[in-house]
Order: sequence, then structure tokens, then C-alpha cells
Amino acid sequence: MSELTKKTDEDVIEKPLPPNWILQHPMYQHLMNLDVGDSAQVHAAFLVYLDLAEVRQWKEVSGVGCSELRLVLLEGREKEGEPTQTVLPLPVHRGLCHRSVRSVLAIGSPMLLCVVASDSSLVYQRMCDGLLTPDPPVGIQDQGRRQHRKRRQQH
Amino acid sequence: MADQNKTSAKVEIGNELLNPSDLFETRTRSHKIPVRGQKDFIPTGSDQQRDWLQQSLDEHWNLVSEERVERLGNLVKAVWIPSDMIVELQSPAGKFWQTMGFSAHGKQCLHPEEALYLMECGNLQVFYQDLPLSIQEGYERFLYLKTMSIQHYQVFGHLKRLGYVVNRFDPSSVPSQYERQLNLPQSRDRSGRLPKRSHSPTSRHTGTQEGPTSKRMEEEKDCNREEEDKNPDSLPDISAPDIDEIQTTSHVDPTTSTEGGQGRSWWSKEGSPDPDSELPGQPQSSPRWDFSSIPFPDLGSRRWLPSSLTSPDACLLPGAVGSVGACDVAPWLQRLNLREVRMSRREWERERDRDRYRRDINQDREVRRCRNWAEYQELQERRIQRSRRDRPAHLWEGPVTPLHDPAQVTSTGELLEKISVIKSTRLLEGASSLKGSEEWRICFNIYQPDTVAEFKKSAPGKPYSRMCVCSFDGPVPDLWTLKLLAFQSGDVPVTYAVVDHGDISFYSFKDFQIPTDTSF
Amino acid sequence: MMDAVFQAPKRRPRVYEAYDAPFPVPLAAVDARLQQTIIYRADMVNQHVVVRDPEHIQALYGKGYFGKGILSRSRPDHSISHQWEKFGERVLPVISLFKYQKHLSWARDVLLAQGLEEEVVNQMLQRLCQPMEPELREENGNDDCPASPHRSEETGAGKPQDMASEQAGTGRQQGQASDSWSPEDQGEQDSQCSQAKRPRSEGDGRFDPLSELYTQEPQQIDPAALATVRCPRHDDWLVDCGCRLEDSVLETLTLQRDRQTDAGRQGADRGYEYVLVMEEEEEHSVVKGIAGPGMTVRRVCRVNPFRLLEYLQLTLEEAFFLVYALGCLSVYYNEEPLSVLQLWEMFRSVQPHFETSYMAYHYFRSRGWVPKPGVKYGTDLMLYRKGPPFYHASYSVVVEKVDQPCRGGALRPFSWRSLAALSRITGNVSKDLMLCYVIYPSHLTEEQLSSPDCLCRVTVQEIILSRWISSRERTETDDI
Amino acid sequence: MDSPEQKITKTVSREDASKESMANSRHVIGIHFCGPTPLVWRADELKSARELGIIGTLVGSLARQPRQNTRLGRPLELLPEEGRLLADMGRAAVIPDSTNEDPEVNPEQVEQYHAGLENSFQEQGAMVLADRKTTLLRVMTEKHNEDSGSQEDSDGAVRDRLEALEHGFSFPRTAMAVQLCTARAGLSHCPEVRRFLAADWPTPRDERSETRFRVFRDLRRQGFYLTSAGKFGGDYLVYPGDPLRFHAYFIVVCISMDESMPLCDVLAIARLGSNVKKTVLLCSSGESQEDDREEVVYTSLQWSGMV
Repeated sequence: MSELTKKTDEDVIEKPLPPNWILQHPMYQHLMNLDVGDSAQVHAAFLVYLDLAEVRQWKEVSGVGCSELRLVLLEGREKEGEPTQTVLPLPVHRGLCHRSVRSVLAIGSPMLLCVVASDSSLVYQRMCDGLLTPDPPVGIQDQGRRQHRKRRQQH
Repeated sequence: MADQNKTSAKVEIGNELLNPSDLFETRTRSHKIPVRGQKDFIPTGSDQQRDWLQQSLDEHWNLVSEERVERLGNLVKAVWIPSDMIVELQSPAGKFWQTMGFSAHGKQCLHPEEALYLMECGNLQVFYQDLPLSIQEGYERFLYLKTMSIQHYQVFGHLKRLGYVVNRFDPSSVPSQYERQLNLPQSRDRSGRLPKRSHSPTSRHTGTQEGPTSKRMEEEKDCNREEEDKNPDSLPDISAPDIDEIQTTSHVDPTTSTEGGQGRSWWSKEGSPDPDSELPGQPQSSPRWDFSSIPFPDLGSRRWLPSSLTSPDACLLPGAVGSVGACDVAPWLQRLNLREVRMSRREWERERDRDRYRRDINQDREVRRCRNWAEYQELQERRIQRSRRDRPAHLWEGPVTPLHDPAQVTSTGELLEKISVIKSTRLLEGASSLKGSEEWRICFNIYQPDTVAEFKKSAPGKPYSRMCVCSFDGPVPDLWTLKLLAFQSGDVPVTYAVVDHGDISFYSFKDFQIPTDTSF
Repeated sequence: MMDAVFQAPKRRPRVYEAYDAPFPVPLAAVDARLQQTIIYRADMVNQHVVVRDPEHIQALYGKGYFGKGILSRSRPDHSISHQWEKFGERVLPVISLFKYQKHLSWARDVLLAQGLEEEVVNQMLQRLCQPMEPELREENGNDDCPASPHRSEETGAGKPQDMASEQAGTGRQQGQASDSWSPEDQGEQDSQCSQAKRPRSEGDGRFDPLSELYTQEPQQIDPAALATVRCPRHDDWLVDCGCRLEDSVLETLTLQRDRQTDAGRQGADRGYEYVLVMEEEEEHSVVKGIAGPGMTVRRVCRVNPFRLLEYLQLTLEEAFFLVYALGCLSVYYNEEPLSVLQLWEMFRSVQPHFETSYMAYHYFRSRGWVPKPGVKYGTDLMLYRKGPPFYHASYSVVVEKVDQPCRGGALRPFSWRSLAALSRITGNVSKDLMLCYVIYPSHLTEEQLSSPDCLCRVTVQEIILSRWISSRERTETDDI
Repeated sequence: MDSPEQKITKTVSREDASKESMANSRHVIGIHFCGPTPLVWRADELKSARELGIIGTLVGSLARQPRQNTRLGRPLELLPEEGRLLADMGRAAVIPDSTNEDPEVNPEQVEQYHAGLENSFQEQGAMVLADRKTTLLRVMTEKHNEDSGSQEDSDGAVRDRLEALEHGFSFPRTAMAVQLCTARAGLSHCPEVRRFLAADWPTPRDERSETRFRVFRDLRRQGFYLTSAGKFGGDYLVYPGDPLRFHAYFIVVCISMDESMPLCDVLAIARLGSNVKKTVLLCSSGESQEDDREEVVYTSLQWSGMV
């Protein structure tokens, strides 16, 4: 690189940034050390960890390696005293087969699938073994839907 | 309720053939469909739920087991002719003739799907080998073709039951893209077959597009004399001279040519053999270019201009332009509308918003300091140099550089234009070269229920939509298919009717181009 | 009409921020002179693109809505706590002791991992985390910042992340606030901040023209409570469709929040973050047994030893657009900035079919729309006019790649089944489902594909997929 | 959370079991193929099928009111799985198509048909006449009661009127009611013949249809009712009881164990499930054990509430 460009580079970034705290974070280090060899998935898992532990205030969130799937899973409790849930974080471009779901469910059911978009958007989906009867329709939700549908029909 | 149960009990045994007294009793049977009650969520096994279920089921079976019974006088008789795959009427057709059927060899005929539908409606009794066909036999005999399978019939029936007019699609009935583009007077080849109704205001308002061309050729093929006896006012006017259709086209042409821009005006001039230009009230053949529509530079604000502009100093001109002679302004000024533009407050605000992000070169102090073109160019060069120096090498010194240099301040519109390197295409682009497909074909034209009253088979007009029937387990149309069918359908949208084991959903894949949003 | 009708984008009923600019580059405008050409910086972190500089984050998100805050739902505006309280003259976030201890342990781990003696670490942290009294501040001055940056520098080893950031900000901090933490100074410092640096404040008249109309806004709404509310207008959870609550509902869900919190938050943008830790007072430990409201909980002001700074994560498409189309971003990999080609190559290797998804992204951006990931709706992109705060998304886009004869689709093999599901969910939230076909010419070689110059060779075909309802009675049979 | 649902399953099964035993005494269900589509035509067979938990879809126009789509009539279209299950249970037989054999006009049958028609005409005429008489009698009696005239007078009047009616009565042929048969009438319907006619169920045994069938059979065995769920993006809608009375609980998605689903598809269907308040079920047929007792694996996808 020429001297000239070096100088302008410095101009552009006026002051050095503090180090990336993600890389320093003990949980990140821990997840990396689980050694599943899939840094994109570990990154996704860490983002999910941050969301659970920092934003949603889950308790006792920890990372576990799943050697069978070569993936990092998370475990934690939504509230103190509640049962531990297993979370499967996956980058959105991956596929998922039923067998993998069953492997995670074997570790803990119900589990949460968390799909991580490449801008760190998260979508959680609960999964559990067997046939889970849906909640009976509740008045308020039902009404909202009805009204909405009526409106659409008018168009 | 009670006697209905009795009836159904009788039906259950035996082979569903009604004896005379059953037939007699049907005179008093109800024609109402029971309303279904609210469903439950959890089966509790309670007696009440059991009773409700039993009641619903009884009602259901009553309804489903009911046999069609009609007065003989209300039935149209017909004969199935398997060799031609048609059903020929033996007694005069009913009201259905307005929207269904065709004439061939002087006989009134129905397509199998039409016949089957009318059988299901209790309007038609079809005989084969001198015996009446049951509905089941109708299904089994009529619907074995790949092009008219049970799935096709399910879609047909579904739409018919809702009141749509549904008929078979014939690709040759669609005007070609070329014809549409040129807006040629259509149906010249069908001389004399133009119905009189083209004089009516409706046809004028609907335009030439849906005139006689979209009339189905199949009628031409299948029948020489259609509907003589039924619909006198739709009689083909054989003696009608060409002048009829010429008038229609001359009514429409001016509008289409203004809509379509200058592209069309050459046509009327070039092709003087036809009598268009001679018609009274028709504007004289227009010149090749319409100069009045070409915009000129705005000189309006320079009222004080001398009548002649002297040749500008060479240094003020961009390099490539040589010497320019004096320019006489007067004739230009005469053409200008010098009135001040009055803008409403709203317009003014809009204008201001638009200008907000537009770069005004006169606001640039450095530019204003330039006294001539050369100095301006120098400034530009200096600026480019300056910005080059600031540009990070890793972005700008490789073989591929960014499309935009942020140092070059520009307007949003210009920036969008600069980065718009990907062009969009339309569904019909290149579609004409696609070859037809065995797998994908359009089956039906459909016309909306509220048009039934005016519907004429001889001049059905432009369909509301066209239907392609697909199986739910089959493939989704790929872009190739979408293009092919869109092309075949011409200017009528194609709807895909997808049949999932008796359950039908309709999807449309419409061409679209997202507008560019420059309203920043 | 053959073409799908363009549905006017639906404006959100209430907008809480002013529109800034469509792109984070200087654009010709009245105030163009104020804009300064700046090349933003992002880093490749585990195959993802992360922007760390708060100013860059604000600019990239604020002008064109690029990226998402890794600790936020969308706009990067995470703060350590929802609860803010006055402490002396300042307003600080309140966190639990448990949480504070967690941060403390992270800081300890980091220092230990850097090879420091445990004793040294303990000393450093103890000094850093001393409680502070609001009234003592002026007298103590610099001593408020116990772990002096110089000191940690002397150790020669790395520093916990926050000390480092303190050091980064030293120039300004020492110059302006060296001898006082007085609230007045704080305020002044705030007002000196350039506008770009400050996050756009809701309710602030300077940024939000509507703030005068809706003076009671903004209100902090408990996100957990929000998650259970369905939008009355859309068949969607409120948080997903992005509508605001109706006023009546709003009131019951609102946690009243001090209006001054913004000031407190801004002050913490650089350097130390001060938090109020909820601690049970030791003197009262004897009466601990008496539970309930009688128990005193004291707020102790301390430095947060491990600060989770909000970062902005860009999708690869966003990052490449900023680099290639706008020329305003440098992406660093191992501290080296990448060239356009290197980036193209890297992104192609990291994400399957990156080139196709980028082409679609680029196309919509070049038409002036704001595409965001559509993962919530099971699609590739959602298209917004101007940006998510102003309009509801208009289109939910599935990107498909086709070769010139237009046969087949490579990226997402559709069945009628999956299409039916997609069409239904997009219809339920009143959006249009768009299929965006990127058409590759048949002669496009792999070599040409290895450079983004191939963009000009492809074309895009947009298709709106809609369900046609043949009559009203059909809809009734729909919900079984 | 599982307990109420298990309870339901049990009750359903018990009810079903009793029905099935009842149905056992009934005859075999005839399945007629129209192209690749299995259809059931006779009302009593539709009923037998439903008693076995086979719902199917009515696809014909309803006899009572043909021009509407809300309630449809015979025939009943079966899913391939429904037909195959019935066939496997020995409760259904495929009836071959009669359209291939195109016999000559059968004069005997034609004669029989016309004779029947003529007979029906006569009988209907007689019945109409009888009906008119009854009406007349009733009216006259009522009138008489009101007038309270002499008994003989009125009797005479009645007789006269009845005679006049009989004399002047003519039943026009056009007024005669005729039946438009729904099901084919020709074939004998005794069970023995049907068993004889039974052919192999023509199912393409690819992996996907095999999975679909196993899932269908397993859920049906658990007492659920199933219909096709294409509109909901799935394979089946699963009802806890007869769909006439109950809302569906589940949207079934059949998938093989190792097939990779795009996450976008998983999220889309799951979102749809929560929109329509149903649980999405991923169903795969598990490893076939050595004793060929396959088991079906179910995973429920449900709204997480985490937004």
C-alpha cells in the first residue's frame, strides 16, 4: 500500500475503535471453544445468546455443543425456576431436516428453533415431540381476525 | 324433516332407483339447504355433542343421498356421440343456449363438460344407445381426455356454479402481438362476419381490441350457421359492407394513436389504399413527425432577448462544438407561451420539495467564480483530482471500482440512475419465440357473471380471464410457462386454477415493474 | 389490465422520526455543504459484517435503514435497562445486582484471559467498580474514574473492553470533563455533539416534526407486554407488523418513563457507562427477614465494567451495496480493507447464491426502495417505501434464479403447497407476494460471474402472485 | 398438556371402534376411477366410508341446489391414501370402468327402460289423481262443516265432483317426474361380486406417497379425521372429531427424515399455523423395524410467543 493511501485511510477512520467486545466476551469464547468448526453458526448462536440473556433476561443461559449435528446449542430458563429449554440457533440459509430436529428434541423437549437472518434478525419457533393440541381460540384474537377479513373482502 | 328421513331410508337400500311413489313424493320435498351450525373445538364425548353430530350427519346424508328428479317437460333430451366427443340436442335448447353450446351441421351441440354440467343441474338428459346416462356414466365417458379431465371439469363446474360464463379457449382466437401493436383493423380476414352491434355505443367504448377478433375461431370451424333460430339479433350480417368496420376503426384510431404516441401515425399515411382518409370528419393524414409535440428549450424567462442571438464566444462552448452562427430568436419566441405559470400552493410545495434535493449549479460558489467554459472544466478536473486523492485505494485501484464515488455530490435521482445497472424485463418480452407446450395450456375463457345478460356467443368480447388448470401435486409454472401462457393469452390475464383433490384455489401471476421512488 | 396494479404503500398512522436521507452518502441538497464525505467501516466477524463505530451505525441506519442493531429489534438503540432513574442531576439506567455481577465476571474473565495475575485483576476491578456518590463528584474529580487508563497501560497487557474504550475517548473526555462531572457540563457537552452523532430522539422537536403534535410520546412500552398484543389492523402480532398501539391499550401497557433519559443515554455514548445497581443495604441486613415493601433497596452508582456496545450487523447484500454501489463502506478482514472483487469473492463463498440475492437487492435499491430481510414472513426480502418507520412493507419478495430459456428455478423449489402457504401469510398481513426472477443470459460464464460487473448482464422479471377469490362464498369455507 | 388430548383420542377411538364393528356388517365400498381420481358414487357407500373415518371431498353439484358451491354433492373424491386405506382394510374394491366395452344397443334393455317409464307414468298419473281427490275431499269436508248443510246433499255433491274430476283428469306426459340417476345402475351390487372385482390399489410406491400413506394410516388409527390441506400449505388437516362438527387441530406436513427443508419454508408454514390457530405437525415415517412395524414420528411446531 502506498504511503498516500495509508494516510488517507487514517483520515477516514479518525480514531481507533475499541476492540470488538463480541470477540472478548467469555460466552463467545466458550462457544468457540466448543469446537464445532462452524463459525457462522457459532456467531448465530452468540447473537441468540445475547438476545436471550441480555434482551429477554433469561436465566442461566449456557452453550452446549452437539457433536452429532456439529452445532452449538443453547440452554436456559425463561424465568427462574422454570424448566430448561434447548435452543437451536441456525443461520437462515441453512436447511433443516427432521432427523436433526429429533436429535435436538432428544436432548430436551420442547425446544426452540431460532432462525438467524444475516442482519441478526431472529425468529423463534417452538418445537416439541408428539402431538400438541393447539390452544382453543380466544375471543380477542378471533375478533381481530374476523374484522380484518371483513375489511379485506370489501376491497 | 321426518318425511325426509323416510325418503333417505328408502334410498339407502337397493340401488338408488326411485319407484313411482318416490318420484311422486319428491314434489313436496324441500329445496332449502340447511345451515351448518358453529363448530366445536374440543370433543368432550358429551351426549350433547354426540346429538349435534348425529343431527348434522343426518342432515348431511339426507342432502347427499337425494336423487335428481325433474319433470319430463323441463328436460332437454340429447344424444352422446363418442366419435365426435359431442352431445347433440334432440329437443330445443333451454335458456342455457345463450352461454353454452354451438351449432354444427345444422344441429345444436354441447361440449361434454357443458353437457355434464347441465346434467348435474337437472336440465339435460343424455342418451347413449337409447338409454339415459347416469351422472356417473357422464363422468366416466366424458372426462377421459387429458385435455378435459375430471380436474378440468371440476374447475369448469366450480366457475359455472358461481355464474361465470365459461367456454373453451382457442389459441388462434387471440390477436397476435403484432396485430395488437399495430392496432390493425381487425377481422379483415373475416370479411362480412362483423356483427351489427359494432355500431352500438358499448362496442365503441370497449374498443376494437375485443371486437370480432377475439371471437372464437372454433365457432367458425365447428359451425357454419350458428344460432340462426335462437338469437336473431346476433345473426351474422353477411351483407354488411366493409364500411361498417371501417367506421368502427376510424372512431377508435385517433384515441389509440394519441395514447400510443407517434408510433402509429405513419400507418394511416402510408397505407392510403384504404378509404380511411377519405372519410368525412377524419383529420387529414398527419405528417410523419408531429413537431408540435416536440419540446423546445425554455427561453420564456428571457423576455428581453434580442431578436437574434449572436454567435457565442468559442471559449464558452464545450470543446467539441465548433463555431455556431447567429440564431434568429423571433420565430421561436412566437411559439412560446410566455404567460407566467401560476402554481397552487400545493403545486408550489411539491415543486419545492422536488427541488430540495436537486443540485443547482449556480449555488456552487466555485462554479460561479468561473468566467468561462475552460475555467469550469479546469475546476471539474481539479475536483476530480482532489476526490481521487481521497478515495481509498482498496476500493478504487482494483479492476472493479464502485459505481458511485461519494465525493461526487449528486442528486438522489442521478445517483439512482447511476446505480441502475440491472434492467427489468416484461413477461411478454421474447415470449413470441417460445414454443408451445404439451404440459401447460390454457383451457377456458371466463366472463364475469354480471355480463351474462348481454353475453353473445357469436361476439363474446374480451374474456375477464383465462384459466389454466393444474394439479396441486404437479409443478408450479416456471417463468418460461408464465411467459408462454401470457403470450398465448394476449391481453387477457391468465389465472391458474389449482385442484387439490376436489378443492380448488386460483392464483394469478401478474407482470409487474416496481416504480422507481424518487420522491425523496 | 395484464399488469399487477401498484398498490400505494401504506403509511404508518404515526411516524416518530423525520426522514433523513435515502442513502448514507452526500447528496445534492440545500445542506449538502454540511455533509462530509466519509467512508464507513465494517469488519468481517465470523462471515458476518459488523459496524462498530456508533457514528457510522447511526449514519448507516439513519440514512437508508441499512442493517440491524444486534441487541435491538431493528434500530440500533439498545440500552442496558428499561428502567432509568435520577441520580443526583443525572438519569442513569438501573440494573440488578445480579446483572452487575455478571458484567463484572465477564470483565474479570477477559482480564484473566489476557494473562494478568488474579490479584492485579481484582485490584483493577475493585478500583473501577467503586460506588460513587453524586454529591462527591465535583470534589473528587478525576478520582471518580479509578482505573486510570494510564495505569492499565502500564501493565502492558490488554485491557478489559471498556477501559479500552475509555482510552479511545480520552482526548475529548480529558479535555472537556477532566475536572468535573457536573451535570451542567454534561449538558453542555451534549449540545456540542454533532447532530449526526446523536441517535435521533423521539419526541425531540429538532428531529421529530410530529413531536409537538404528540407531546405525550414517546412512551416506553414493555416489549414483553407488546408481544402478546395483536394488531387490530393486521393479522399479525403488533411487534411484527410495526403498528403502534391504540391509545387506550397504550396507556395500560405503558411504563412511565422519565423524559430526560435520553440525555443520560447520550452521555454514555462514549467512555464509561454509569449504572445504578440495585443493592440491599448492608446495614439493613438484620431486617432482611422482613420481606416485602419494607425492605430497602439502595441504588448504588458504579461503572459498568463490561459494556455491551450496540453494534450494527449488515446483511452481506447491504454491505456489498454500500461498497460497490455507493462506494461509502470499507469492509475489513483481519484489519485489512477488502477490494470490491475480494469482497465479491468472499461473499459468494460464504453465502450460497449470493450473486443472485445481491442482484435482486441491488435492483430494488436502485429503484429507490428499502429492502429488509423477510425471514419473519418466510421470504427473502420485504420492500419498504422510504424505510420501516414510515411505511408498512409493501412487498414480500422471493428471489429466484433462472437461466435464459427461463426453465426451472434453482433457489427455492416451489410446490403449490409452499406457494399456498406463502400467499396466505402475505395476504394476511396485507402485503403483496412478489416473485423476483433474476434471469441469467445463457452465455454468462463463470468468469463473468466472478466480478460484480456481471450485474449489467442480467435482467429482472417481477411477478406479483395473488390468490384470486372467485366469489365471496369461497372465503367462508376457507377457515375450517 | 398432553393429558386432555390423550383423553380425546381415546374417546374417539372407542366411538370409532363401535362404528367400525357396525360397519363390518355392511357391504364393500365401490371405488370407481375417473382417470387417476378415485370416486365413490353411492350414498350408502359414502356413509360406510365415513363411518370408517374416511371423509373425502364431495365434488359434484348438489342435487337439491346445483348452482352454488357451499354445499356440494356426489361423487365423493377420495385421497389416494383414503382409497388405499379402505382397500387395505378389505372394505373397498376397485370397480373397473365399463366405458371400454361399448356394447351394441341392447334392445331388451331399451324395451325394459321404456316399459318402466310407461309404468311409472301410469302410476304417477294415478297417484296425482288420488292426491287431487284427497284434496278435494278435504276441502269439501271443511266447507261442509262450515256450511253445516244436510249430509246427503253434501255426499252427493262430493260424489259428483269426484266423478267430474276423474272424468276430466288428464296427466300430461311432460308433468311426469323422472329420475336422473346419480350412480350407474347397471352393475350388480352384491358384495361377492365386488370382492371378485377387487384389484390391486394402483399406487405409485415412491417414498413421498409411502410416507403420506403411513402418516395417514397412523393418525386415522389414533382416531383422527383427515382431509387434504393444500390450501394451508400442508398435506393433511387433522380433526379431533368429524369435520362436520369440529375445527382442525393440526396441519400435517409429511417429510422424509433426511429431507432438508429450507428454513424459510419451515417458518412460513409455522407462521401460517399460528395465524389459523393450528399446530403444524412435521411427520416422518421412522425407520422400518425388522418386524416391519413402522412408526411415525411427530414434531409439533407452535407459536413461540417470542417476538
